[in-house]
Amino acid sequence: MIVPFGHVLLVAGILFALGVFCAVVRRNLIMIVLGIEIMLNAVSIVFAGAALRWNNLEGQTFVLFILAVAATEVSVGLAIIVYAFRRTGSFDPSKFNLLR
Amino acid sequence: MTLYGFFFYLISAVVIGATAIAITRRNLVHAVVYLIVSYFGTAMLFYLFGAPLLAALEIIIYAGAIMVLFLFVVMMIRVESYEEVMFPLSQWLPAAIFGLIYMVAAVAMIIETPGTEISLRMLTATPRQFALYVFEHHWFSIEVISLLLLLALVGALHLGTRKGAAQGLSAHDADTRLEGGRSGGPDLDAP
Amino acid sequence: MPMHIDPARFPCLSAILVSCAVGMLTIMLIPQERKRLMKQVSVFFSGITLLLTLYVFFAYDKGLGGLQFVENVQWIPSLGISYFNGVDGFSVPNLLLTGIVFFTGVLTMWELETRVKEYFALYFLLVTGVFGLFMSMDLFFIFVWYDVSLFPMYLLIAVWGTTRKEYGAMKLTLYLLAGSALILPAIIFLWAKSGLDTFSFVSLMQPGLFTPQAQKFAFLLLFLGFGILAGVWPLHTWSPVGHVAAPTGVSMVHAGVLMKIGAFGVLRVAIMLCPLGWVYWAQLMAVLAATGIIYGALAGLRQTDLKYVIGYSSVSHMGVVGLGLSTVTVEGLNGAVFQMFAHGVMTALLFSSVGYIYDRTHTKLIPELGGLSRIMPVASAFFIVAAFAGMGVPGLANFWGELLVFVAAFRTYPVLGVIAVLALVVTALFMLRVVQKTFYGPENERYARLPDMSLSLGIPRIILAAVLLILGLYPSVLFDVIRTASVPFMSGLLR
Amino acid sequence: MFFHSVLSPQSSVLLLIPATMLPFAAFLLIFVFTRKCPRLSAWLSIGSVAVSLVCSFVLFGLNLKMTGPIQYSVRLLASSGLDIPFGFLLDPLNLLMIVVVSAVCFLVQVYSLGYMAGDPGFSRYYSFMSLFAWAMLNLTLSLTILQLYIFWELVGLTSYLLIGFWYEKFSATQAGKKAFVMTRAGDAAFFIGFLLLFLHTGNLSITDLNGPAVSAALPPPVLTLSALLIFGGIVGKSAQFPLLTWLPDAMEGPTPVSALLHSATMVAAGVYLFARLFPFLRMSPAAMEVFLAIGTISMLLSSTMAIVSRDIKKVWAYSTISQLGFMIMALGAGGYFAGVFHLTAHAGFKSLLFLCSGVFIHRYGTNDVYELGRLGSRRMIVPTVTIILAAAALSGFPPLSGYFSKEAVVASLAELPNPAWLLAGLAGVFLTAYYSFRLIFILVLPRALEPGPPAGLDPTQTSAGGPNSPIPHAGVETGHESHYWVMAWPLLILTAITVILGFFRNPLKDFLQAGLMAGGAAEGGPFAWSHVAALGLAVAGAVLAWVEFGRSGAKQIGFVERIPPLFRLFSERWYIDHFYGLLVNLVIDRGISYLCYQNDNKVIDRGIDELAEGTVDGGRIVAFLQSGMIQYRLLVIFAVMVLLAIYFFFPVI
Repeated sequence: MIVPFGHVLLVAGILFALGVFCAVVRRNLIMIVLGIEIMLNAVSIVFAGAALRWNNLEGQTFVLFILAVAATEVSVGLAIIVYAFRRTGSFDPSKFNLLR
Repeated sequence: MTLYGFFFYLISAVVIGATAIAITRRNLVHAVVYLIVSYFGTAMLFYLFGAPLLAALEIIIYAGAIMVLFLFVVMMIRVESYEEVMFPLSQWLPAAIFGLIYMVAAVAMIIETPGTEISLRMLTATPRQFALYVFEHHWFSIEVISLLLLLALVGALHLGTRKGAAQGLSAHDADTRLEGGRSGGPDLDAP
Repeated sequence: MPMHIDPARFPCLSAILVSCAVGMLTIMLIPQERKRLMKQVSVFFSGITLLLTLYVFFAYDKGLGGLQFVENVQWIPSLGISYFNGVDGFSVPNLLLTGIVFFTGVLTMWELETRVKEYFALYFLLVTGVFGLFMSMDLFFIFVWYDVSLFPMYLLIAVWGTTRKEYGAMKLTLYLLAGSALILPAIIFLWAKSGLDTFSFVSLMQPGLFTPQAQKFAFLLLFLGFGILAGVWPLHTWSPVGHVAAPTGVSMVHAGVLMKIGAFGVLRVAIMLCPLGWVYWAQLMAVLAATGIIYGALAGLRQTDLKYVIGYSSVSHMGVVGLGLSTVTVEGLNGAVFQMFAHGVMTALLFSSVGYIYDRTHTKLIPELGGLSRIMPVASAFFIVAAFAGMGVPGLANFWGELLVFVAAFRTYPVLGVIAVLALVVTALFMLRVVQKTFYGPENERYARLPDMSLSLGIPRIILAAVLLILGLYPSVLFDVIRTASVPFMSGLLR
Repeated sequence: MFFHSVLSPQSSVLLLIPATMLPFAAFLLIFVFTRKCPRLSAWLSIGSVAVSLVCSFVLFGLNLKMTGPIQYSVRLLASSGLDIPFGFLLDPLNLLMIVVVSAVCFLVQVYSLGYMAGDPGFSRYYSFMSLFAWAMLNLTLSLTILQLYIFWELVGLTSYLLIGFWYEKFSATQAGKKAFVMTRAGDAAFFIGFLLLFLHTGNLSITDLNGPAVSAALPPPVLTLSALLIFGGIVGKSAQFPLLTWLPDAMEGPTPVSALLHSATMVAAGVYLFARLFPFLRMSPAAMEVFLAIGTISMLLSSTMAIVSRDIKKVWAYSTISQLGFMIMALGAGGYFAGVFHLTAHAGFKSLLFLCSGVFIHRYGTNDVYELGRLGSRRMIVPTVTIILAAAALSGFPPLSGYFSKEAVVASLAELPNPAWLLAGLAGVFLTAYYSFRLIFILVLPRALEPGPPAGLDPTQTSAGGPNSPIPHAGVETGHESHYWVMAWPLLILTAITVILGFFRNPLKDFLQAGLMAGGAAEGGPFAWSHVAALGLAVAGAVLAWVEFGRSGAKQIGFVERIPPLFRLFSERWYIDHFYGLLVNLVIDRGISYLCYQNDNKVIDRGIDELAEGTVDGGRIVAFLQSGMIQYRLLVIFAVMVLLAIYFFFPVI
């Protein structure tokens, strides 16, 4: 016996909130990507907990997918960030408003 | 409270704390390192949840690969001089408001939902079981994922090499293109 | 659906449109450098148009009345849109007015030197739209022509204009587009409500086709939409600004004809299709119109730009038209249509004279002028004649329009009638003030060497002044035509 | 009667058309074609007026024994409910009037040949004069009130054009504008008045209105109201209180114009309208009281102004107002014949006074009486003699025409139950004689030294451009001798008329009373004592003028000038002009007009502009949402997600 499922959800929720906060508030492209990573991580925790809760490996499978997607996203995202930084010399997302 | 329970709360506290510290660092290297701590914690949680393979993957991929990638980028670009406004009011205030709403709603949902109070029972999915399950039910998805990773590789390579190959016309070229885009094409007006 | 063009009869109305359009195309084909040829071609085609409108005016059978010169061809049968032209007693005077102002406007711009080709091409396009609107009997085409006549205005003002031209052009265009944005829903509303699947005016005019509620709604939209163009009081500010910004010839068409489109639209579309709505909203119309009359005169008192003065007098005079339309009487309608004609000619003459003065002195500001009567007596005389017409002096055309409108207004709205008559005093004050400050006084050294109007430039002004005088002395020429439409319409309404 | 054998009264229309239409043809011809040949223009104009004059005389002769009014009409305009006929009405009143008008027109135009010679606007002058003659004749002959109104306006227009004839002078154009706007204000009332009548009776024919049926059909309040409103037009046109200040300013026009328009004919058109509608207006006793009061006030006010003015033309202008006041008093008192007869006589002697003054002004180039006297105006025999005769007529000395007409006026006043009107009239007689002879004595018995008040106090010097400002004449110095006789013989003719007209009093009276269909005014037997009193007061006025201005050793300072506040009040025209100045400048110009102007710019236009700018700003706000700031989008995504979660999870909400 470990903990109630609700507590797992709560921990994941707090982590998710922190991730959102990071992604929304920090004026830095890298920190935004980091925030997204944190959110993905929080979701992973929920999936893993859910797998235990319902005794179903589907949850763990999804964590695997999330890992893969996170890796993809980070590699491409960082490449784009580097590219953008070389063009503008800045990480400030408010500078990237050409489409406006 | 069992020992496992104690560990869960301890590790959770460490994860949340490390994350919180990470997102408030001005120095990106520090942030990344704190986040690595957080990921280690997450890996331990996975282990607690009976997913040792996932725990290993978490450490290998997240802490080992992704965060190192971050570190590389941060170090490569060297933005120590970059003065970031850490928490601009226009951004953190709405974020905080919605975050608060979100937390209240989340807690309410957790309490409301039936079954959340059920304690989890210890179970472990060995890597073998897990692998069998995955390749039995999700082999196609795994192939798609691998393709996605390949594409990401190609994409990242493309973005990186094009930059490197065309270093000469980099900044200046981009600036003129930006200028042209802003002023709406003065060349159109010329007789 | 059979074609309704009688082959034995020459299609005069289409010929008017065609001569404008052909004129435009011909001008566009002339090489850029041959400015003189372009002007000659313009005069030729506008002259043909004027002759055709004169023919229509005099060939219109006053004994018969009703819709004449009808041309009806199906265009989009599924929507009930047809190319349907015809004139009645309301539109014949307006056609003639357009012909006169068109022709004189071309002659007035004889000295234009910049972008002649584009100017005249756009000018012809503008007038084509105006003609089309006056003769069309199809709601859809009325809307199309309305917008055809709006679009060239923007370019004409913004390119060839003077004071704050971009601002004026933009303001005018936006205002008028706002008007058209009110008209289009109303037209579609009427089309849908009728259930007849036709835009034809004749079919839609059947009494009892629309419920009173629908008429009230549609009338308000149409009145406001066309009213913007007619310079109805709180929506008038585009007109002085636009007048000031526009080049002379365009000011003439603008104030002389384009504002009439608004009044004509109110009459033709709003009043004739929604007579019950008309009766319902008449008091509102009357109050707005009377306010416009007195307000235009008072606001005009303080203006220092000649064209602004005329612009505000237009607001005041169009208020008279509006007051006439709001009285729901035959006299009111007659007076309003007559006043439309008279004001069109008068204001064209005013702008034409001011244009001449501006071309010579390069200023329109009254304080900088003065003493012009000695230097250019002929040009001054034309302005003064037009100013007298604007004051409603008997013997010139405007008097009759105002008289009938006031008679009708006294019958329906005595208080507003008194206010409107008192506005005549203010109008006299401000017109005379302008005349005094601009033309009287000691000879102005600065302009002493300027030539007086030559005969060729005098011709358009002579035509306009002669029209004012003829109608002033013998108004029946016009009234007899207008009556053929107003009397049956009102008697039909009373039944 | 010779003409009877040739023409029947019914064929009068054959004469009316040339009489009324030729001047208009002359106007158009001159205005359009003969601007460059002044002599031809002058002869065209004079010729057309001469034809009118002959026709008028013939008509007068033909219809001497007319029984009822003759009407001719054609339909000018019909608009279902509104028929506007155009035509002529002939009755004794307007027969008399067209003779007066065409005669004065003709004489003044001949006189102008000399007076206006060499002026650059000579052709223009004659074209306007023709236009005036046309309008005035048609006004007189109008069949309906509407037609009368049309020509009434046209007459006002020509008045404007002629007052501002010398348009280089600011004061002239100002005066023209003032005249037009002030009369226009009266005309607006007139217009409203007859529209009111039209709405109640559906008829504007003058004969019908004067008939008993129509007037009886009107409710009394409407009758009184419309009578008062129509009287508003009379007040404006005849320069009565409170619209009287335009007339003295109108003296900025050429002197013949003043003689023709602003004394003899145009301003008398107001009185003519009164006489024209006399049976109708008399229906409302209340309105008649008002007319009487207005006439009296104007008469007394303008007399007081006349006794302090030193501008010769202005004295006559004030005198014109006061004489018009007399006429309106007479008509208001019910003395139809007295009013009309005084109008006729006044047309003669007042135009004579102006024309005489014109000769002096033309010769010496100044309007100041003292200046004229010192420059030796008395050496010009013809004008000096005629002006004295005319002034005597104005003062009402027998046997001149003014004596008879003024006696008639006083007699009709004496019939009123309230003696105050009679007293006021007698005071007016006294003042008239006083100011007339004051002027005459100053003119013919000059003092070497400049007497009178210091120049700074004199309003004429400031208000009217000053007597010393020369009137722009090209030919003043060179040709005035040859022009002298051209100008002199109209004076002689007018003098002759003034002298003999009085003896035609009774025939005229019979003639006119025949025209007054509704019973005729009851003018009883002569009140001998009032005649005596009037004559005595006139003599007294003249004697007072002699004592103060004429006798040797007199200082030529009037009794009013010894009382500075009174003098100031009179010379500032009782501050009426200040009132109008305040009204126009402060209330209309700076007040209402400014408000409208500001409202247009600051409220309506600003509002529209704000709307436009608001749209642009709105676009900016929308663009702000499209800031390209990914973090805001993230935030929005997050927020929407949260809200959606809440929405789906808590179905109650």
